[in-house]
Amino acid sequence: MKRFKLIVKRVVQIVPILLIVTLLAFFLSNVSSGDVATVTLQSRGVQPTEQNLAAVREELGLNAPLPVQYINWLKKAVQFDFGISFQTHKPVSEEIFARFPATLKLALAATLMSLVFSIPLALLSARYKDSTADHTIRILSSVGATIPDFWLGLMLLYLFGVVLKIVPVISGSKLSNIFLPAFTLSVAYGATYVRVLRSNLIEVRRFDYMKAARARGLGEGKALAKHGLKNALLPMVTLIGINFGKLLSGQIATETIFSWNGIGKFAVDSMKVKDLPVIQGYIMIVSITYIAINLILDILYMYIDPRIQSD
Amino acid sequence: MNIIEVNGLCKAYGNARPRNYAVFDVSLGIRKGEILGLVGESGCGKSTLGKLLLKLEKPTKGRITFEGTDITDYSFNEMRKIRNNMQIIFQGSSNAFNPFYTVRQIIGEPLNNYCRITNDDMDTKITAMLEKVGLGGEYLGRYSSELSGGQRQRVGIARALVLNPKFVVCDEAISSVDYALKKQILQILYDLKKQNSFTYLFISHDIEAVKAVCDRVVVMYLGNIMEILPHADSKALHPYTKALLAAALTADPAVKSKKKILFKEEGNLEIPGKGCVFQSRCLYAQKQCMSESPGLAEIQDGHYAACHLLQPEL
Amino acid sequence: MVRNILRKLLHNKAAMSGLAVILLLVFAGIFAERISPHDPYKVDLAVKLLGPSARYPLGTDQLGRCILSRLIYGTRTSLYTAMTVTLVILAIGVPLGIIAGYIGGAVDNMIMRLADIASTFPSSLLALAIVGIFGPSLYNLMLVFIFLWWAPFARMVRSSVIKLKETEFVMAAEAAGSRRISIILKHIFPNTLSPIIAYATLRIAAVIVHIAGFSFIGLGSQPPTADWGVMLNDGRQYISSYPMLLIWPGLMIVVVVLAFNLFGEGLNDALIPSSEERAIVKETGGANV
Amino acid sequence: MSETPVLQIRSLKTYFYTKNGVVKAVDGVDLDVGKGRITALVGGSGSGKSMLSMSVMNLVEKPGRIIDGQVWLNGRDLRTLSEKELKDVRGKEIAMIFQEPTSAMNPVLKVKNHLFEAVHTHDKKLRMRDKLDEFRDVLLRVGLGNPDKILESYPFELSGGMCQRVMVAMGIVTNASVLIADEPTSSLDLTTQAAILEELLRLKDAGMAIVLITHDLGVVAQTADDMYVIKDGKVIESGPVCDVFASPQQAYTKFLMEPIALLR
Repeated sequence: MKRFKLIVKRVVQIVPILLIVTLLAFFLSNVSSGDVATVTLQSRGVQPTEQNLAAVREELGLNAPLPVQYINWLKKAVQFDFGISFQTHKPVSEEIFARFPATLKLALAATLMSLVFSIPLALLSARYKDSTADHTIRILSSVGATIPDFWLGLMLLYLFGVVLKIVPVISGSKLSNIFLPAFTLSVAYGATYVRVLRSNLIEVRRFDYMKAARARGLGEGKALAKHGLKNALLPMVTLIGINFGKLLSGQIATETIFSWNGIGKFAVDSMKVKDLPVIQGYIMIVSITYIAINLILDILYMYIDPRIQSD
Repeated sequence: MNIIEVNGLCKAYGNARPRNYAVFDVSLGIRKGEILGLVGESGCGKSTLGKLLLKLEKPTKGRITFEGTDITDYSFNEMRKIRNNMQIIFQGSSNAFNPFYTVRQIIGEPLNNYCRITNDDMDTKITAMLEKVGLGGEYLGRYSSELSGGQRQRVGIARALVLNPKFVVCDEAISSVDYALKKQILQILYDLKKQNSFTYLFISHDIEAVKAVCDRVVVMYLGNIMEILPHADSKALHPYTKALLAAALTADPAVKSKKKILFKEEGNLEIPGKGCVFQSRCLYAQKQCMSESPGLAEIQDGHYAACHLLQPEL
Repeated sequence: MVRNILRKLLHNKAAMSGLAVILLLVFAGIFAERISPHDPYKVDLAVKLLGPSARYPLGTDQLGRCILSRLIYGTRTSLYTAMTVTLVILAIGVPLGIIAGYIGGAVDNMIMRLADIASTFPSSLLALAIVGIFGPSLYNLMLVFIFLWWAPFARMVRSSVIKLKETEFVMAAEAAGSRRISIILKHIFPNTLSPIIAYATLRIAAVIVHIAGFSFIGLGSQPPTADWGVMLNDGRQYISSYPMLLIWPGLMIVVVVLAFNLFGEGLNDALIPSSEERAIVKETGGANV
Repeated sequence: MSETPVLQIRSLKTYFYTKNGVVKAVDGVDLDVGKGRITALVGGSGSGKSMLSMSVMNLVEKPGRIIDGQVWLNGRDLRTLSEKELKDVRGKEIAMIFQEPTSAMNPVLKVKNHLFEAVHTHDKKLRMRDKLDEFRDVLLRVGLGNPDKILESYPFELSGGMCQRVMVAMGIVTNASVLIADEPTSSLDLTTQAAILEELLRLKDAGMAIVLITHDLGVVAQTADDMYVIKDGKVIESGPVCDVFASPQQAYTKFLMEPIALLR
């Protein structure tokens, strides 16, 4: 079937990308500012002397030629074994998977929230084009798209945490206070969705099939919702998917502000203490999720838009 | 005798196997000084053939000879040496001209490439050309966005004919022009041809215009030549030409030609693997038409047709 | 032609106000030494965390440095970096786009595969990797953008070149016997310029936001540099006591980004005739995305 | 025309209030469309013929507005109906087909859903299952060979000619009494155009009143019964096709009818 061939072609395209990701992650440990052996020793609280430096190098297989090191590292990486975190001395994969649900919850909440308020607003402002409602929505969405999410987070934290004292300034990742970080993220992405969906809806109204629907007796609103929305939403699917991928890679700033310990915050904290295995693990896992989402997105798009599998 | 000749010319797009040919095995000679009409429905390959003749598209197979020399394998720069003798008039759609160019630059471009003349000579030459197509010197500074459809088409003609080329392809030159202007544009093309003995390949889907302007007429369908009529008003022999002419509605209610549909409608439009391309819609299709494709044979003097039912009467 | 583009732009009040703010900031960046009241790096704990006063128009931060001066110097780090990065991205993306579009075939595939790889990486991911390898600094952060953000430009240019190749005026130029170089420079390049200029302006705003964002989490410029992101990060501990430390840098970022967006959209409407191309620029150019 | 015409338009005016002045798209038009007859509206581009058809259905977009005139359909003046009542008329009593058939259908909706929507909008109780047979024979009636395959396919899988037939089918399935065809064949090939016009003639014989909007006099001569020549929003000449062709009064009509003849 045509679609199957397209899917296979798409999967094959991923191989080079994965290869580059592994190379990038691998080089991270070899070329990074500190020598791996000394850094590993320090993390174990052992004084780096000549002998134990040599011993550690032997243990980590650092004397083998680079390609061989890469292959062994790759063998372990495939089973998600990225070694031990210097900070917590627990396997890196365990640490990351412990924090992944928090980031996932945040990503889902932010995406849902951004769609919940962007789709109705876009429909409203496209339906009553150039009315006051349309202008206010357009101004709001362009301002929303300019406010950086990290600053918005800080301001919200100040407003709710300091002024209204509803939200504790330092909060763990309990579900109760997911609202603020999710809202912060949803403003930026939601503002873009309003603008894109609005211009798509206005573009769609010009097509003949909308006039034909009206000529069949549909009201303006019904024609827009029944015919226009689906055609306008189609191009949005890719945009929403890509943004969801970005959210999943851990919104570092928002997680740090609201001390929401997702994988983003964890990655940055380990960056500061040069916890290299964690960084390697983070890069590998996030890239794989990001690529997987893009793949799922393309396949999903083939089923939603009938035109794809034909050309 | 022939200013330009092609034999066995093919053009296929993409590299899917089996190749689908936009133009398939076309052999044609265009005589010096004639206006050869090229008609057919959309997707029959007539525009592609026009561009192939000028090497604006690379042919997949076949030979092209211009004024006796074989130019099929000429490189981009070798072609540049002879382009002043062959020009093309486009449909004059919205992207006919570079939006950043004035009329002076549009018509000046070919002149700059082939004549070493000073600027004011250039302006006089361009103004003279503009007057020939019914415009004046006041258009020199204008941009294409400031021109109407008819004016745009005249500038397009001026651009193509300013070098006095020997051979000109008119690719749907009148199809995007409003009804009223059609006659004027055709009259301009005809007068200029008479003054400078150009040779035209007049490509159009407007049967009435082709009948009024052309000497001989070539009919194409799905990339193949179906028939070559020696005169614009010769009686059609090939079933497809008959169907095409019957479908062309004459603007006179008294002439109510009863039979308008001379073809099977729901035939699929893909190009059949073998046999005549018109087999799926032809009313007279026989077994032979399905298996073997008919070559272009001379049925009467100068009258060619590709159909098994028509045997040469010579 | 250029005349009516300018006329359309001048009538657009929003775009003009955006341009005015941009020019003001560029001016502030150039003459930072002369116009900022104090040396942004001079530490004086005696005057730590003061409110706005005659001497310190916007007050002082936790190390007694004048906030206004640091904001003015901050324009240098954020605006100049963003502009240089965008120029470099243009220098890579546009020629690659023209080559891929005009020549096509294997070259086109190779460039487009590269662009696919560049656009599948989230910038935060590469930032972590590069900072991990070369250590956190503004210059390393610039590498992140240069590696990734050329792809949308290349893709946009390539698609307009492919469309242009089919237009009548490019074919007519070839039929008129013009050389390939003059076809590319005189016919193809000017007509790919308008979406590029509008998109580049929107991308400058996005680079500014990302620089501030990465500096805020410590991956970009490091203290004590006068960078709005760094100022936001330093001010975080004083959120309850001295919120002004957070408000001023944030406002600066919003003002700059809004100015570039307004000006970018003004350019978008003035330069691009076809509404469909205009939508593509607006859709992909948004600041945060 | 023997009995009273199905559609009667009396001094209809539709003006556009644009920034640079008022554009009189339709400026006082009187028009009668008889049952079982094809009435052609002929005119150059921008003559207002398409806007006339949109005004009949009151589908005029801002800044256009219908400011005067009556539109009598089967004895009811549509201009007096509320928007809700008008919605029942559109599609049920008056159907419309457009110039670009492939873009007049929703690209992500199957043909069967288009047909179902045409009937369902006016009768919510209907279910798809029991309408399928009716759809099948309506498609056969408009000359589409294998209706089952077409019902399941999407608009982009059909040729221009097939799409136009599906649009005609949508007009018939609600057995509307008037069909407005706005340049139905101008973007189709000659052979497809001939076939589509044949379908319209068959519909006319079945008693439908058809308004055929076109700029092509060949189409008018071979298909229409009566014709109205429109220039700058006004009817400058009208009457049975044979009379108008035999002795055109207005200079513009004569000019349109002049065949292309070159001074050799």
